Amino acid sequence: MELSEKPRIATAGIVRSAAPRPSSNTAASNGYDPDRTAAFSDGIDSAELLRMYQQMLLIRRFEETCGQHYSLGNVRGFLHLYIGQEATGVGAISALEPRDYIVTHYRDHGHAIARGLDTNRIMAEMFGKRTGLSKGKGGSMHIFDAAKGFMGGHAIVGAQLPLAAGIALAQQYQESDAVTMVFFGDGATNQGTFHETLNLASVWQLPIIFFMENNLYGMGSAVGRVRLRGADFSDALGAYDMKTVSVDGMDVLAVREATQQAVDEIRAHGSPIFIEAKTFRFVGHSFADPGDQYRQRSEVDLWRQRDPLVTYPKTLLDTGAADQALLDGISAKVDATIEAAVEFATSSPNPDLSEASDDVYA
Amino acid sequence: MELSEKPRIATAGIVRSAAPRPSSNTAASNGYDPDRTAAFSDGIDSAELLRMYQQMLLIRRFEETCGQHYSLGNVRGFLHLYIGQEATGVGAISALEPRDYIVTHYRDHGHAIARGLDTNRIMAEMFGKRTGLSKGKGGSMHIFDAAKGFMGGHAIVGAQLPLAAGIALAQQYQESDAVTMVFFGDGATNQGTFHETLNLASVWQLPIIFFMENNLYGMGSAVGRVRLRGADFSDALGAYDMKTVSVDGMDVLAVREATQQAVDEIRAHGSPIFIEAKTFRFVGHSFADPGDQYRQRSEVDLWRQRDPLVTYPKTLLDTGAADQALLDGISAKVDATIEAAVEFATSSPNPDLSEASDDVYA
Amino acid sequence: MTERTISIREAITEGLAEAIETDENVFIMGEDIGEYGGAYSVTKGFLEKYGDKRIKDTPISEAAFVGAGIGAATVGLRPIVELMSMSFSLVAFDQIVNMAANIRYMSGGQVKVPMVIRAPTGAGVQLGATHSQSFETWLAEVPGMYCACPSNPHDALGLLRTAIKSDNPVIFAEHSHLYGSQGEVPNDYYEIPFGEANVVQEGNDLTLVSYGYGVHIMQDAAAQLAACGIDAEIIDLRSLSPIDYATIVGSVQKTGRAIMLDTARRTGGIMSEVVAEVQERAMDWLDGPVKRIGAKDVPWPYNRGLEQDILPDADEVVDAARKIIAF
Amino acid sequence: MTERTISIREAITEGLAEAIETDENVFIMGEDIGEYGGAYSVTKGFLEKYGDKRIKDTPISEAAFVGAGIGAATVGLRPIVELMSMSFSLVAFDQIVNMAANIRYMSGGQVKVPMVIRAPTGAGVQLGATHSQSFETWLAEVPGMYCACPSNPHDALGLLRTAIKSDNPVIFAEHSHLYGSQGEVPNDYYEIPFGEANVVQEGNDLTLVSYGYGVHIMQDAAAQLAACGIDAEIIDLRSLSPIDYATIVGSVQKTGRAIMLDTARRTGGIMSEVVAEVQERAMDWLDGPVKRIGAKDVPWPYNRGLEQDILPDADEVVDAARKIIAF
Ligand SMILES: Cc1ncc(C[n+]2csc(CCOP(=O)(O)OP(=O)(O)O)c2C)c(N)n1
Ligand SMILES: Cc1ncc(C[n+]2csc(CCOP(=O)(O)OP(=O)(O)O)c2C)c(N)n1
Ligand SMILES: [Mg+2]
Ligand SMILES: [Mg+2]
Repeated sequence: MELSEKPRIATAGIVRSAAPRPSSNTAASNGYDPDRTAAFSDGIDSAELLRMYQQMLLIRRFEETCGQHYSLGNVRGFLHLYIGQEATGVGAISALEPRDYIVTHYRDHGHAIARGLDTNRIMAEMFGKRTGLSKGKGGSMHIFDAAKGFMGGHAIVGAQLPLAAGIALAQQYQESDAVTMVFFGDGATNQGTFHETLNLASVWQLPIIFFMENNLYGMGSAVGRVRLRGADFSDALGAYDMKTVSVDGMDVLAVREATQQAVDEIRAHGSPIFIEAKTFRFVGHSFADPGDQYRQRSEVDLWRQRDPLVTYPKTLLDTGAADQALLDGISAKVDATIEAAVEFATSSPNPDLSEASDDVYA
Repeated sequence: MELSEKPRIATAGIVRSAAPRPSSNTAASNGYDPDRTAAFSDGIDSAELLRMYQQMLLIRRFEETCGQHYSLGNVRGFLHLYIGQEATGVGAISALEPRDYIVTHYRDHGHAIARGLDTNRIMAEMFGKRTGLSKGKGGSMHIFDAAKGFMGGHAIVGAQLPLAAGIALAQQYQESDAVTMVFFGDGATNQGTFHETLNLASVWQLPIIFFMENNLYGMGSAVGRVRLRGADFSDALGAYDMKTVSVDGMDVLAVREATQQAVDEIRAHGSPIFIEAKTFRFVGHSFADPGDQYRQRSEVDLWRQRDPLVTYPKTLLDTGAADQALLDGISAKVDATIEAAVEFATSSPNPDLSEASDDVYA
Repeated sequence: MTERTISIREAITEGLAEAIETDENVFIMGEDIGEYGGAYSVTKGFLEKYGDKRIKDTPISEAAFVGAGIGAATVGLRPIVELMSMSFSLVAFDQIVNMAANIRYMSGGQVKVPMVIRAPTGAGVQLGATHSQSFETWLAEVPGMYCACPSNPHDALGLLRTAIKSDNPVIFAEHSHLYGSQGEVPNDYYEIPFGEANVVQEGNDLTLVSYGYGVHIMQDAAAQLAACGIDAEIIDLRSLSPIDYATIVGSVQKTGRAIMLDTARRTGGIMSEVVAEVQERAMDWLDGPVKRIGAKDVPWPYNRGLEQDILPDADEVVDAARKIIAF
Repeated sequence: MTERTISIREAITEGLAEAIETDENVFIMGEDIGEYGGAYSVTKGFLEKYGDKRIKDTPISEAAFVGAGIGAATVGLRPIVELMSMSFSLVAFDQIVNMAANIRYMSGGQVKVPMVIRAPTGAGVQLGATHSQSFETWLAEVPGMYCACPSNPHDALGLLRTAIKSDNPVIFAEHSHLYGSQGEVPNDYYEIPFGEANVVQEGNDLTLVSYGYGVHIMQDAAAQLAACGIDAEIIDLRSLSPIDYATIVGSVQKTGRAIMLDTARRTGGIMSEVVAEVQERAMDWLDGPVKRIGAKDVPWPYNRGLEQDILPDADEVVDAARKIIAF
């Protein structure tokens, strides 16, 4: 019975996926290919299917908890939550190997958790504690774990792109087959560094995935107000001669597959690939922003109906990949993990004042 | 007889022109349309045809003279000559009206002369004299004549683009139908400001012509070494939804026509247009550069065969638009103008040391 | 004349609205200043009230829209450009430093650039290394531009009026701590010229010089010093370019002692300029070295304790005073 | 030990070649450093000799390739990035100031950035307002980076070796006047650490402090002063970050008088820092104010006479000396 069910997961997964968008330079460059797909997701054992669910749920709960502790004053500064975009980060990063690198922007907790960074130390960083990944010096916008190839967490829009290109350059230089994945938003595509870095990666044929999380808004700016083409322009990046893939960012399996294809291709041939995932943040830009002035409640509701934390578990149940008890177990595990993280962060010491002057020079 | 000849000029002009390159977003966006063309260049009276020749020759002689005076130490700093590109600047600017604006980069003498700036005052600026357009404070790279809508002369690659967008924004704001034309090179397209400004002009639908003088080299860098696509990418700027025109920059009539079409269209509808003219500098990047390390003599020779100061007068003669005596007369006039400019520059005073502190604040 | 009490935010909002309403060439552009209402709500409601010709939301392209402001200014408009943070000025630094400040000179005086660049500045709210910087201290050193840093609503409105009327580029640095800070503002129209420091409090024993948020620190310090019988004079520079050296030197000639405070990093703060200049002009009147105080010379940390420790405070000023006056 | 006479250009070329040959993680990137041979011919022949893996021509995208240098450095390479001019650092200022300098701190010390940014700097060759600037004086004020400014071939090679071996970002500012300047260089391997000023000439009457091209101006001035019987000590900072205050203060304690010179603009020059610091540390030993000299506070003009007038020279130093020592 399980066997007969599995394909349905894939189908279920993919049917909702990549309403295949046209791509600029390459024929078959969208994430959609029913046959490969069926085959592929046969390849995902249900343990992995469940792991992805657990990660998405962990991110969702982590973000909700950060929000609560922001209100309590334990988390400060700017706090950008990933709620709504979980399927994108989890699907994309699940296709990477430990030797690969990730560079991202300030909306970075989701990516950090998907990469498997220690939630205790992420939470401790949110609390500004010495036990945080950045010893409390970086905060929410600057999560780093170099040992896991997680190279930040960068708060200047677009500034992470050149950095990522440099890391990819180093892989090429050292003849490693490691891939560098850099995340950025739709708003970041308007920065000069976006253009300069895509051109550099293209002319140098760097092993990098430009992963655009197109959540349709840059802070309060609907993408249609800052780009004539509106939300759909990833198919118009011809100037860079870069393969471009468009995928449904609310579908973790579709994102995983599209990314896996890109990763395989880069390991084989090394050229950069641009992936765009359409997704949505259910909450405000940062914790300060109610997120309702510049967009209609109806639009948010429409996207909430595609909440991966509703649709994906439903698929798991429908297809028999999991039963409710299993999901409840995962949920309990996640709650325990979050509780432990908060406990760890709360009980951890603040950095010593003397440490302010450490880590300035190597 | 003259009448019957005229079309041939146009044809001659256009046949060599815009080997119609595909354009990204718009059907009929290359500079080529035989009917309009014939009609159009019937519209150019021979006086205008000769004026364009005179301007090209004036630029050529002006640049040669600057070179001589650089060797003599009268012209200093960086000197970037326009030799070889005369047809582009003259053709493009001949389509503008006095109310229009021009912004350009450091290779600016050609544009300044084509715009009709006083050669005496340009030369005086080259010599750093008080009578120079910028009172000797700007030099070769910073030629300005605000009264003629000539807004510089800018020496940071790509920095003139946002400035030009702002001037175009002001025209739109003031509901003027004036067009702003900004010149830049192939190398400048790799700067972030290129991307940011094209997007801004596109989303705000600014009345601006982005005029790319693609002379195939940015200093010593062949465009193919800094862009995967090589020389041809103006047809791949789809992300900006901007009409794109490609034209033969060695053909003054083709450039004039393509530009005229763009100007007419912008006055009517206001959207930005991108024009690329393929051209070539016969000399080094700046006077310091022999210009032979990074390119083959054969390539230079090939382009020299298309020297507009050889081909265009030949066309004028072949088609009877001018006879040798007429051309000799023009040549003599040009020589006299240059001589007068050098005399004016030489005899002009240097700025007073006290003037160093003027013009810092308004 | 009658006054009213408003916040610095309200004063700036009022100054901007006044300019939009009285000069058709004034327009405002920046990221999320329209539909979103501005990151610090300074332009809340402007888009609805004045329309999108006067209130322009921009893409996240600081170099392009700052440069566009310069271009528009050279042909007769009077742009007011908002940066979401002074820290983001770095991505537009070439346009500000090389273009806005130089274009008049390079053109031999043919063009002018009547543009204001407004931005919240300063550390202290745990934004970390890239979002807490005070680049107005560098920009104030560039010839061809002015720089104003109000410490209270009265100055904010008066300096902003001067900034918008100036035919030169003006960096207008608004310390993010002070948006809510209240103060009295005259109902009648007034302007505050650049280059005229404000003697916040007269005193004979010691001269305390700062600007922006630093003035509030100096006021706390002066109160503590008064309790110890030290009579401090407080000078608020109000503009970092030009700097009113006459007032500072005059005060130092009276007191013989000075402490100068940046809330920016000590190294690279504007007070290095002021101290160097004042010791040169007033050495003969100085009873001891001019003390310079600023934030510690490290990047800005996120942790609150570390950030507070790095920031200068009134106690540091008082300790410095102790070192130069035995009490 | 045996020496040879070479130019600063040769010293830098040698230091770069040595690094390429001895450390496989070192590579050089920048605009036209390869096929073109470098705007100032420092890397002439490198592409042919070392290949395009080690010698990378870049597009005109300073922000991107400086940022790429930072990224490569965080994962083990040792990039040497050439900017064609220090003036062009502005288009990459965010990458340099916000990324290169902060990333180690923001990551709690997890990453380091062993990168050198080399660039010709300084005015005096009539390049005008946008091409004549000396932004190393700002960059030297940023914590997390070092800044070196050699004045002679010996220091150029010794400081460059230290820069390339440093695990921190280093701004290496090469004054364009000095590329041809000759001097003796030891044949044996040596390094010159940052933060150790060089006492070029000992003297008892007056301390002259500068760096880079300014040291040559100070030497001319010292010669003139010697003719008037004034015995000047000349200090070459060699690195603007860190600054060797011990040597400066020690000298001032001996001489009681100091003149400090930037060839950059006086306002915004590094000497404002040095003067402010030295008066605070050594006021008791000073017989008079520390004199600060720099270029006039205006944009750089093209005209030779104006530019020369704006630039400081030995006569200005001698005049300043006259004001603080009657002779
Ligand atoms: C250079 C710069 N400009 C502005 C900002 C302020 N800012 C932070 S996030 C943001 C919006 C970015 O939108 P997007 O790239 O779509 O990413 P998202 O937040 O939607 O994930 C802005 C304007 C910044 N951090 N850096
Ligand atoms: C930001 C910046 N980087 C580098 C330079 C040095 N530079 C001046 S012109 C030039 C080449 C520009 O080539 P292109 O845009 O093709 O124009 P062309 O000189 O061919 O007309 C370079 C690298 C500069 N002036 N500004
Ligand atoms: Mg977004
Ligand atoms: Mg070119």
